[in-house]
Amino acid sequence: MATTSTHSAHPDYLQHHFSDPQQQQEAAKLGMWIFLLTEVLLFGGLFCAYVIYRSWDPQLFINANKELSVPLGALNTIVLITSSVTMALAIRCVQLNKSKQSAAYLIATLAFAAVFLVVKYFEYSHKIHLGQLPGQFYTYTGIEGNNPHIFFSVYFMMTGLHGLHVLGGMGAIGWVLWKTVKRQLHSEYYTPMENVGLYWHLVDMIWIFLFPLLYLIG
Amino acid sequence: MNNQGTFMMPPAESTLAHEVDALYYFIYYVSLFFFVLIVACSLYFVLRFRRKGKQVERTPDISHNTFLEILWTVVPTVILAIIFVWGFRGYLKLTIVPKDALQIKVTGQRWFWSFDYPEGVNSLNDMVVPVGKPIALLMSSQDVIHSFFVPAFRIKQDVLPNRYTQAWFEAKNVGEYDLLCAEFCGTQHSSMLGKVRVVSTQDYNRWLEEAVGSLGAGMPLKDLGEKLYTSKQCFTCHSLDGTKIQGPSFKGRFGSEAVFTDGSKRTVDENYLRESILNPQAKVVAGYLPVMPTYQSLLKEREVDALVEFIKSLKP
Amino acid sequence: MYDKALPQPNYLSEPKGLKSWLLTTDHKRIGLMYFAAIMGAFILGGIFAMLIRIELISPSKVMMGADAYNQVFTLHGAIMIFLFIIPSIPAALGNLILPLMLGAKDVAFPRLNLCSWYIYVFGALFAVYSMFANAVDTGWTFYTPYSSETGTAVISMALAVFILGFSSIFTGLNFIVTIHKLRAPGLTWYKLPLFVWAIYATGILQVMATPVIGITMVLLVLERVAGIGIFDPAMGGDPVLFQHFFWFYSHPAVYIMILPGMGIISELITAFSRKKIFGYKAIAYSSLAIAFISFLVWGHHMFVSGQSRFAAMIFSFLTFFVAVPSAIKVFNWMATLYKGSISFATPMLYALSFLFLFAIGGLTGVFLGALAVDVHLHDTYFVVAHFHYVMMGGTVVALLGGIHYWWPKVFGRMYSEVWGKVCAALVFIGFNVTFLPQFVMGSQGMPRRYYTYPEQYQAMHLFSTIGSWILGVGFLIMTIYLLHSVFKGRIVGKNPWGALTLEWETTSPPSPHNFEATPEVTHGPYDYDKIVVEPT
Amino acid sequence: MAENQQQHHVTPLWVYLGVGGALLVLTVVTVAVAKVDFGVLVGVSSLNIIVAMIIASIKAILVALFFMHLIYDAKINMAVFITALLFLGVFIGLTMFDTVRRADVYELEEGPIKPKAKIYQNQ
Repeated sequence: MATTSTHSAHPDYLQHHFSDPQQQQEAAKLGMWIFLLTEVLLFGGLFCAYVIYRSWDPQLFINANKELSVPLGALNTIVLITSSVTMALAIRCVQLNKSKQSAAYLIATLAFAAVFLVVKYFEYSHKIHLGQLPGQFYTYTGIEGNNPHIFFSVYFMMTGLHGLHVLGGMGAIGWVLWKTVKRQLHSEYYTPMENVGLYWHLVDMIWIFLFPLLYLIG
Repeated sequence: MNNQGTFMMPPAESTLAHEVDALYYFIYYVSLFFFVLIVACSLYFVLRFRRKGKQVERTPDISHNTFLEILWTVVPTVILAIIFVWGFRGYLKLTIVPKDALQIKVTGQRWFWSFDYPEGVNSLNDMVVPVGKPIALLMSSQDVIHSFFVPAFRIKQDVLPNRYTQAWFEAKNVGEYDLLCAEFCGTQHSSMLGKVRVVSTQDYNRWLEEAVGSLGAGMPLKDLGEKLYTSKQCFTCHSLDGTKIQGPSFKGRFGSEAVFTDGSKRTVDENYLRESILNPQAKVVAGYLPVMPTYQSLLKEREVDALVEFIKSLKP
Repeated sequence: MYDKALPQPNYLSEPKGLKSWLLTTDHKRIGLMYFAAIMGAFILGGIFAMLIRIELISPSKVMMGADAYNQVFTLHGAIMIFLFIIPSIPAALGNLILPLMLGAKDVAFPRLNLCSWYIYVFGALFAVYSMFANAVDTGWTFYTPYSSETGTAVISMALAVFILGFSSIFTGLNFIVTIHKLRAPGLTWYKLPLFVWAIYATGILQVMATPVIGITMVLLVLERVAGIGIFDPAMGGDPVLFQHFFWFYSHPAVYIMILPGMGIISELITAFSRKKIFGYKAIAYSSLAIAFISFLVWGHHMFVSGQSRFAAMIFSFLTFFVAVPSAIKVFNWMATLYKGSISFATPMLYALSFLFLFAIGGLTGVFLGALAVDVHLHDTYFVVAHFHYVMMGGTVVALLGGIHYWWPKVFGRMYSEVWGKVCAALVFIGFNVTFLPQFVMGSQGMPRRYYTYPEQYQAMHLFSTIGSWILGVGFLIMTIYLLHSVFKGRIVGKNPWGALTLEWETTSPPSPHNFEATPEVTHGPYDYDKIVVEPT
Repeated sequence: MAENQQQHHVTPLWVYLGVGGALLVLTVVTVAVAKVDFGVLVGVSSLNIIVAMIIASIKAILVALFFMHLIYDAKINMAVFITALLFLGVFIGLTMFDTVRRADVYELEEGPIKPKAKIYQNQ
């Protein structure tokens, strides 16, 4: 591959069509940010549905909100924020070539993500047991106001899609953890971990908005 | 003033129709002017500056002309602003219902229109209105979204299943005008046609009494049933001569054996006919789709009996 | 005229083998694969179009029943939009030409590029599956509550749209990063060809609008599967909210279709009148302006749908702003012709017919933007004629122009110029004969999506059907001579048209790595006043 | 394009821990604040939602700037993120123009006719 770039060493991670690693990393990061833009607008559709239905029937949202347990929601928020911190520290360590510490932080992030999903599992099973489900499956009778299932449709759509993204994030972190353990990531080349970190922080940011909107109404 | 309508537009039969036409033709002539300008200029340039001979020569360095660019940005914006204001004012007149309007409840349902008059009269697909009086339409749908569209009056309004929507018109001339459904609503979307019959005020009042009268006694059940067979649109799905349309034919139906979708059987008697009219989805004959709408609120008690009598009278 | 073999090595012949094609990360090969898939979708959609036109010859049944007709017009709409016109110029011509125009070796993320092609094929399979599993009869707009209760395969078509959305997002993302990061040295933003500006604006639209149709389709599928009732009136949902979600994507989508077409027209008009573009910055910035304003106007599809009058006023007001940049572009192209040296090769014929057809399409949009007139014209054949003039008269004609313009660069061989001109004329005449009468039918009050229609429109429908046959013949001949030229066409050199943009500085067909040495950009894309290039 | 030392910016440790702590504190604050009823501001359903949104936005900005390195990175990434939020606002805002203002002219065009459309009653 005759490339006219002056420097001799052609690092293995540099793809042929980029002229230097700096350009490749910036391109990868810009691509990731644009992907995060699509994620924001994907969740945006659900936020819009939430805002519209809440503006039509605020009282129903307040009544239905009493069914959600704020402590569990707050615990989940704290768990996700700490997982964001450990993720950021993992990136910092790999920048300083401390692969072992970085792997440890990644495992911590995975652990916190697992805790988040477990708490979600309890919340969902509690609601399924009570019959507070979206649409036709709604059999709960404790909430007055017509069509109370709308709140749970919005709730399950938002937290369900967010949960799927947490699951996807755990897969991505696992992949980056495997690359770190294999010494493929180091201070010269850590783009995959950085991008997974960006994705993870966005998932955390979406939960930061979900928590007050769903759990702390009125 | 015979009103044949122009090449582009149907006859302008409502008081606001000529305003809509005026704006339509204003935009039409402005567009025509710009279109001819663009095509003529391009044609002239293309012919005038076509490449002669094989040699390739340089072309002048004309990169921009600020005055020209400002001109063709400001002029379209101003014209469009005029069109916007005119369009919005017309829209408000089209959608704000005058106070003294005669209100008719319009219900769109899968594939026919039903009109309920304040006096309790109900007619399907055939709206009779007095001329020269504003008519307000309060509209809702029983199933999917339809759209109430009368080209001659230049009005169109979607008919939603969960909300009332409104439209209004005032007919200028006596006559019969097409009513169409403009929002796709299923198989027979294109045959969900109706008529708006504009009649003089006396005819309207006479029609009203006669319609209210027919609700009461007088007509024998079988004849009333036959009249309802057409006025309640049964003929669109059930034939009298045995052919299969959307629903089974009435010919020789009474007393025959009906096989339903779930395989159960039953002889066709008065109760089955009555139940199929008021609650069609209860027992659906095999080979047919459960698309018949319920006539629960559309038929009075006496009218149901009349229809049952009429169907009984159709020997095989 | 020298008839030597194609320059070796070129990306078509080397590396060899089907596997090298199916697993390629070369943007040119992916572009060609997209091109083949898109033309297949176009033929499929075209067949449905011909079926519709034949059925409408007479009000009564000609060859199919009402249900079949509803399915045919829905599939025509869905296939033409999601499978053909949205990916056509960005994915096919964009993949083939954009990196060459930038002087780059490849797009920023080659593997993502291949992945987006496979996602496109996967989505197309869903669409084709739903064609055979009792099709879809809701119209390409899937309006609820009809789409949430009809028995046809709405779920698989909605999933097809959801999957195709990702293919569109990844293409847009790839191109935005490529344009930002992989420009050749010396190629500043104002030296970029206008096709690149148009693809950049389209990328922004693809990336920002498509996720919303993704979530809309997910909600529609859940509505049918789990009955979540967000759009179902019986359970407190609002069908008009579905229309907001749908049109928030679908209006920017119509600009995803037309912007790349406008980019091609800028290239064609300058190359064939051999003259500097008039108002480079005006055209470049109007592409971006269209990209951003297009997100504000979707409500003009819903003027009579029970929307609040305040919203109708806001959307009508904003709609007139989105019309101005398009008008500016048309005037600038017209001004570029002034004092040029204009040749009438086939691409130029398509560019000129674009000017004619897009002018009609754009101006009839003004009718539909004015509130009072839209109440009468909404959901009639006037709208059908308007969007066919803009989509087919605009994007498809520009696509054909682009195909003919870059055909020698992509295949190294020239198509037959005579047949090219014949087909350009056939397409132009056939198109006008088909769609001009529909304006009149529409304003007379003929609604859309009608299987049977009132008697008075019968003559115009017949006239329109004859037009569609002329169009069909035009496309048939074009397929023949283009395929013939791939194997037997006259071999051409680097720059058969004498254009100045970067893609004409490499061999045709280009080598797998596009340029021997990364090109140094010294002149602007349209400096026909400074440089004269002999066509080779 | 010489192989210069890549100047990847390494954020100091105290920045991460500080931001993490701030986020946790803000979470506690937002939970506490939710219990206090701020009464109704004219036009908006209740002031609580505005306060909750302000706190959530502060937390989101902290995460975006420090954890996602927007503050050190090229400005284009920040522009992409802000465009996303801008057009999310446009989407929700313009849709609200319709849903909130439906009863402008006639009251009856506002709420649903009846909870259940007729077609579902007899199923």
